[in-house]
Amino acid sequence: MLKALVLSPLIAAGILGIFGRRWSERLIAAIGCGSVGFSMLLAFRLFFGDLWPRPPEQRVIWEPFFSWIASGPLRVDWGFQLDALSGVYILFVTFVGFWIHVFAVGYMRGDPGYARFFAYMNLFMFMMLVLVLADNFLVMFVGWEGVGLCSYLLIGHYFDRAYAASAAKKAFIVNRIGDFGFALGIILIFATFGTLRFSEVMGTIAARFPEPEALGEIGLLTTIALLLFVGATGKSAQIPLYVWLPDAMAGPTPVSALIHAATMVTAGVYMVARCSDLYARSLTALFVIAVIGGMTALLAATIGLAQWNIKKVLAYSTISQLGYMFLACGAGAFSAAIFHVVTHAFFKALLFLGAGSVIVALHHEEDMRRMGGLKRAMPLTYGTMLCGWLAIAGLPPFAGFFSKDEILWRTWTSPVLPEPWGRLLWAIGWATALLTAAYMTRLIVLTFEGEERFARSAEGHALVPRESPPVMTIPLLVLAVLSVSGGWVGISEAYTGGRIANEFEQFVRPALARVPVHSDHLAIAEFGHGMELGLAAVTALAVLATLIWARRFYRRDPLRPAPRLLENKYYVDEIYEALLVRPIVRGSTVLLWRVFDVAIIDGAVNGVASAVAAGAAVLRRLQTGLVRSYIVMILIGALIVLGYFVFVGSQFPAR
Amino acid sequence: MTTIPISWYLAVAAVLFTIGAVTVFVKRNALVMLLGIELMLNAANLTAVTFSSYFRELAGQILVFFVMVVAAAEAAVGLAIIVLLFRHRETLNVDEAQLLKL
Amino acid sequence: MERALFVIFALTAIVAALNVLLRRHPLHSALALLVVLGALAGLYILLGAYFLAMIQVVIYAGAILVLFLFVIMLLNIRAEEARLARRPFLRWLALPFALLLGAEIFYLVRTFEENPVPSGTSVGVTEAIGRELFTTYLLPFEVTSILILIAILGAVVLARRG
Amino acid sequence: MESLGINYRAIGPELVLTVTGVLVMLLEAFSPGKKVRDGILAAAGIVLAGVAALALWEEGPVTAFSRMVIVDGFRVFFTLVILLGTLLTIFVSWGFLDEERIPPGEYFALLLFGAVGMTLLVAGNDLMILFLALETITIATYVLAGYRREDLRSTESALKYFLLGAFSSAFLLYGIALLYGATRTTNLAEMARVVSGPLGQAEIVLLMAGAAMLLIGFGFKVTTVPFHVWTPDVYEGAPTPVTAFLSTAPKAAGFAAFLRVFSLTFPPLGIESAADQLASHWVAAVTAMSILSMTFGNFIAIAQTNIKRMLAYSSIAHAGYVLIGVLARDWAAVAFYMLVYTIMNLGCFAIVALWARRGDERVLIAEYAGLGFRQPLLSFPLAIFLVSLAGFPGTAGFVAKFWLFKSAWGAGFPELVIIGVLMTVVSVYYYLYVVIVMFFREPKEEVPRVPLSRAFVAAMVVALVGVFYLGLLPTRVFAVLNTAQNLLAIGQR
Repeated sequence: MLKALVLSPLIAAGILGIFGRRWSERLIAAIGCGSVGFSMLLAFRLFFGDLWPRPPEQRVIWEPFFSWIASGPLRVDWGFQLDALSGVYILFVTFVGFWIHVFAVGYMRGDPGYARFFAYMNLFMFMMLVLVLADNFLVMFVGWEGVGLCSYLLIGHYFDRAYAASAAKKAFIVNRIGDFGFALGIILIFATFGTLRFSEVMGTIAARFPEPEALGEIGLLTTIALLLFVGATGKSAQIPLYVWLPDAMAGPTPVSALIHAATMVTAGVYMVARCSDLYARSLTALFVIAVIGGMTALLAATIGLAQWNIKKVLAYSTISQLGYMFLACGAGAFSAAIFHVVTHAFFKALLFLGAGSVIVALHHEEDMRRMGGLKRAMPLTYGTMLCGWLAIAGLPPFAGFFSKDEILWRTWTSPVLPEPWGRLLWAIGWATALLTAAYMTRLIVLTFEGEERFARSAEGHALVPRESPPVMTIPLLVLAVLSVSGGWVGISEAYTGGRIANEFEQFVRPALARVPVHSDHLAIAEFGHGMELGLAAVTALAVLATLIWARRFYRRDPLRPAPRLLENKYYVDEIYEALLVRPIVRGSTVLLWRVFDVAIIDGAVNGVASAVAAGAAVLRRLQTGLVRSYIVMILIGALIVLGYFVFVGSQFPAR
Repeated sequence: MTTIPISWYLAVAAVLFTIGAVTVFVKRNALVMLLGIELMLNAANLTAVTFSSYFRELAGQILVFFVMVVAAAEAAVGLAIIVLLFRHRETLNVDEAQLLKL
Repeated sequence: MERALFVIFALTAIVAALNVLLRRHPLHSALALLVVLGALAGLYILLGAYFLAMIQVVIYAGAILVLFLFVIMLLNIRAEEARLARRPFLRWLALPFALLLGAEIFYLVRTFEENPVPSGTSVGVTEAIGRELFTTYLLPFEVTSILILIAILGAVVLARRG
Repeated sequence: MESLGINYRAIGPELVLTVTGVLVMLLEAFSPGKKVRDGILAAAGIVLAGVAALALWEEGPVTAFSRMVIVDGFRVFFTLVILLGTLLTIFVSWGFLDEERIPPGEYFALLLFGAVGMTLLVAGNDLMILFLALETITIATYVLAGYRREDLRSTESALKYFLLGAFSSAFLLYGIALLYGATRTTNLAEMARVVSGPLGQAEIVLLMAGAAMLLIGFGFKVTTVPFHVWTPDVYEGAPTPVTAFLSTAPKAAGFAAFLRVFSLTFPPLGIESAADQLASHWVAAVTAMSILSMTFGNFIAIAQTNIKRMLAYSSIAHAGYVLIGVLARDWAAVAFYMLVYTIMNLGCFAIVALWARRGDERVLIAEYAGLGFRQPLLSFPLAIFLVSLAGFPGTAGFVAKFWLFKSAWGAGFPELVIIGVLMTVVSVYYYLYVVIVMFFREPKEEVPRVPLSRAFVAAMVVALVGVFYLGLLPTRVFAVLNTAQNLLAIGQR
């Protein structure tokens, strides 16, 4: 059944890719959504019918597919593994994925690349499911690269827009930098453990390394963990590789919702959770993850405060929330991270789709300076967006509150972070929560409230925005319901005085590692529920205050200029460009090329000099003594090789 | 029976090889470059023959025999390419003095 | 006697080789190479490789080099003009390169000082070579036929007037 | 005669190829210009040669013809790779022959004779046969490179190739002579026996110098930095189908010989011996060459605007990767890599050749703009081959690289693996650039539709099936390579 679940979108993608161009939009939409819907039904069936009823320690379904690579000691099979962790993932991935597909039916209406779009979206679903259900690192890597490829194809969907192409390329290349670490990590894992199966690797780690590697110790496990984490920073847009995600917003909005908010970007978190046995045994790696996560959360939130493009605000918000998830992982609270992944998927998909609804209504306007006052014209979109707004801000009882609060509390009480980093990172997380509330309020105010600013900016004739059709609003409603209630599956025991267990945590815990407890730390339980409740109340109140204050603040002057530094994203793109991209490209062209590919300068110089005809330029190159410079190159090489062998070789005394 | 040290032969071969290599990269005329390569091949041949005599064994001389065949084949193809190039230049009507300067 | 002959042949070969290098006109270079080939044939005789000495003269000098001369005459290639050198510095690289390459190779033959070549050997007689060629080296010998076939084919393909 | 070791089966593939080549040549002479007939005959000969090679699979390592050739797993596997490359080249050349009005018979005959040289190179057990085989290959390919006689670029390419190739051959030959002087033999196994013990001071020096010269010669043939300089110019100037051939089959053969000579004849024995002294040096030198090839190849490829030049630098980079496998002493990984590389590179060049059209006019990457959705039967396969060259999982390129890097890490070359993986990341940049141009750039002028010949489609199907089969289900091939007894051997008797 797992196979059917995974293959259904692939088959649909193939069909659409081959025949789709000639079909009607209706048929394409039916196949595109149908295949994902089918996967979703299977996911529910598997999860609730098969996985859930089992006793917790037996919640693993393993389905081998076929043998992929078998060479000597290296054995890798295409195998799928469904356990509590991947179970949760397929559930929300197929569910959110399905509703975003439905939304896209309306959003993409009339697009010339309709079939192509759905083919790629389905292909993405397939790759994502492969990533999540993989039972070993290599198959996971296939999915990992595959989602990157689909993301690249979909960002570049509007291939007539130059910036879309460059954004796509940026996304792909930045991701590949991350994959460099990931690939090395995999090779190192194989070299160390002789296998790539998660269960075997994690089992071996648990057995061979009972004690975690201490903070500051760069042992084997820490090396592997950090290498893999490099991959995670690429895929999940963390410092320093987060720069691609805002640009990725050049793609169609459903793509942003599905890939760059709800699913793909959380693959890094998933991977860390999947390898939690590994990470739990490296305090250094956990510390690095926590700090990077916290820093990313804060940094992205400040940038989000100053963006004018509605999708860019949401993109930075996503980066910031992903930072939260890594903060949780770094604090050793893997289940809290996964919980936040799920709730975030609901409300961030909702926010993106809501933004998409607005964008369509305004004829592809994305600048919030030319929005405003839309709540009258688009009441449904407005209402659902409000749910998303409160959810991401973290107001009880909305979904975001529970997951975010869990993360903050676990950071405060983290048994793995050194003193006083737990408190410090808690403070960062807390500040980020307030910033989140502020920038989201700004977004809502700028978009839906105040005066209408779009009419005068359009090309002469007035724009009359209309509410989106049901095919777009129904997904909004569904996701809004979940943004409100999705957090209730994981309510902390503190709120019920321990009477009702934290269902979510109970469920996923067997699939995750238990973090070792520092001897100088107190166990979590000893902090007591009172303290947890107190902190949560303080946070919630502060968030509420921020919401009220920010609403007033931005209503008064919605277009107040933002700080330059923030609006320009701390000039990080420019710095990367100047420090990394340009030197490499320059270096390749100027230095290496000119020195080692002597022909070209000659060709260029002569081309300019003669400029008679193409034939003449070619002709002139024959006379430049090129061959001679080649011979010199070979001769230099020969002299070095020969000299090395002869002189060094004869250092050995005769025996 | 006077004898000649083996190193003398090898030294001559080395000198010839060096001169050949230098010819290849100093000359701009493809034909003369080819002559330089022939010189290098002959240097290698002399080395092989020297060792062959020294070992009183024939493999080295057989090798030289094959090298001569290879040299003949190479010369045939190389000269054909040069002739072809010449023809191009001629039809393209380029100053004759610049012929085959590589 | 033998030493005297060796010195004569060796010096002839080296001087002629230098002529290949230093002469401006390709024709002169080719003729100088002819001399090198002849001198080498002499050295082969000293080494007892009579068969090779013979084919060196007959095939190498007589056929291959004549082909060169033929092409030079046919194309009427003239002397090089020094003015045209595009990368004059490369010329100045020649000397150090030559010295270095020479040094490296000399370093390597230096160690053979005391080992004389046995003179008056007769391993290189035609009969012995013929026997080896058609027994041990049968396969390479046959391969050369393919090589020559390719050369003929290639020369025809390239030089044919289209 | 038993004593001469005459064994026609051992050189079965060469015999079949030679006979076919002569036949094609003669047919051309008597009734010229029949492309289909000649092509089918040549293809049939290649298939038959493949059968003859397969028949040797169980043979185990035996030598034949007085130890001149050896039959082992490598001989068979690489023969098949070379034959596959030649067969695909024939398909790729199909349209090219018509457009350029080239006499097909001679062209096919040269390809077949070149293939004879390559298969012999793979089988060679003696430096003498290696030298002759190498010359057979290069002379045939000199002619092929200059095949478009009306085009000055092609002639220029042939001349450069010829001069530099002959220059490097001279080094190779001098190396052989010196090795002969050091060990008294040209037979590889005999040589290995001699160097497995200690040698005198003089012989050591000769051995070192000879090996260095050989390394230079081989480095040239397999296009590794710093002996790569000829590659971009020759690849750019040669007719595209010939470039496709040059970049695959001869390279595979070159690596096979490289392994036989260096890895088997001068292995690091770990005991005090001449071989061990030498091995420490050649390993160091090859490590440097590998690193240089990977870095320069990949970085310079970024700056290219001509797709053939770009693929030339990519081919240099891939040579660097393969050298990692040579160092790791994992024969199977190298063999697999060359198989995969042959398939994906030929696939790439097939499309480049088709798109370049008559006279190799359309070879700039910018000229691929708009190809994407206008002719998906060209653009999608090209994208797949490029992605495979970049080592994307799911494709054959990934499996090949993964295997190579994995063995290298296990064999104690982590620094090479790190550089290799890093350079793979760099390579994505330029491979992807072509894809971006194809799909995301608007063409400056109307993009014409290129008609697809049946032979081209056949080549595409073979290459695509190969890329995915080896990417998803390589186990079979792995098993074959891993279970082959004495995959790579040199033989004394």
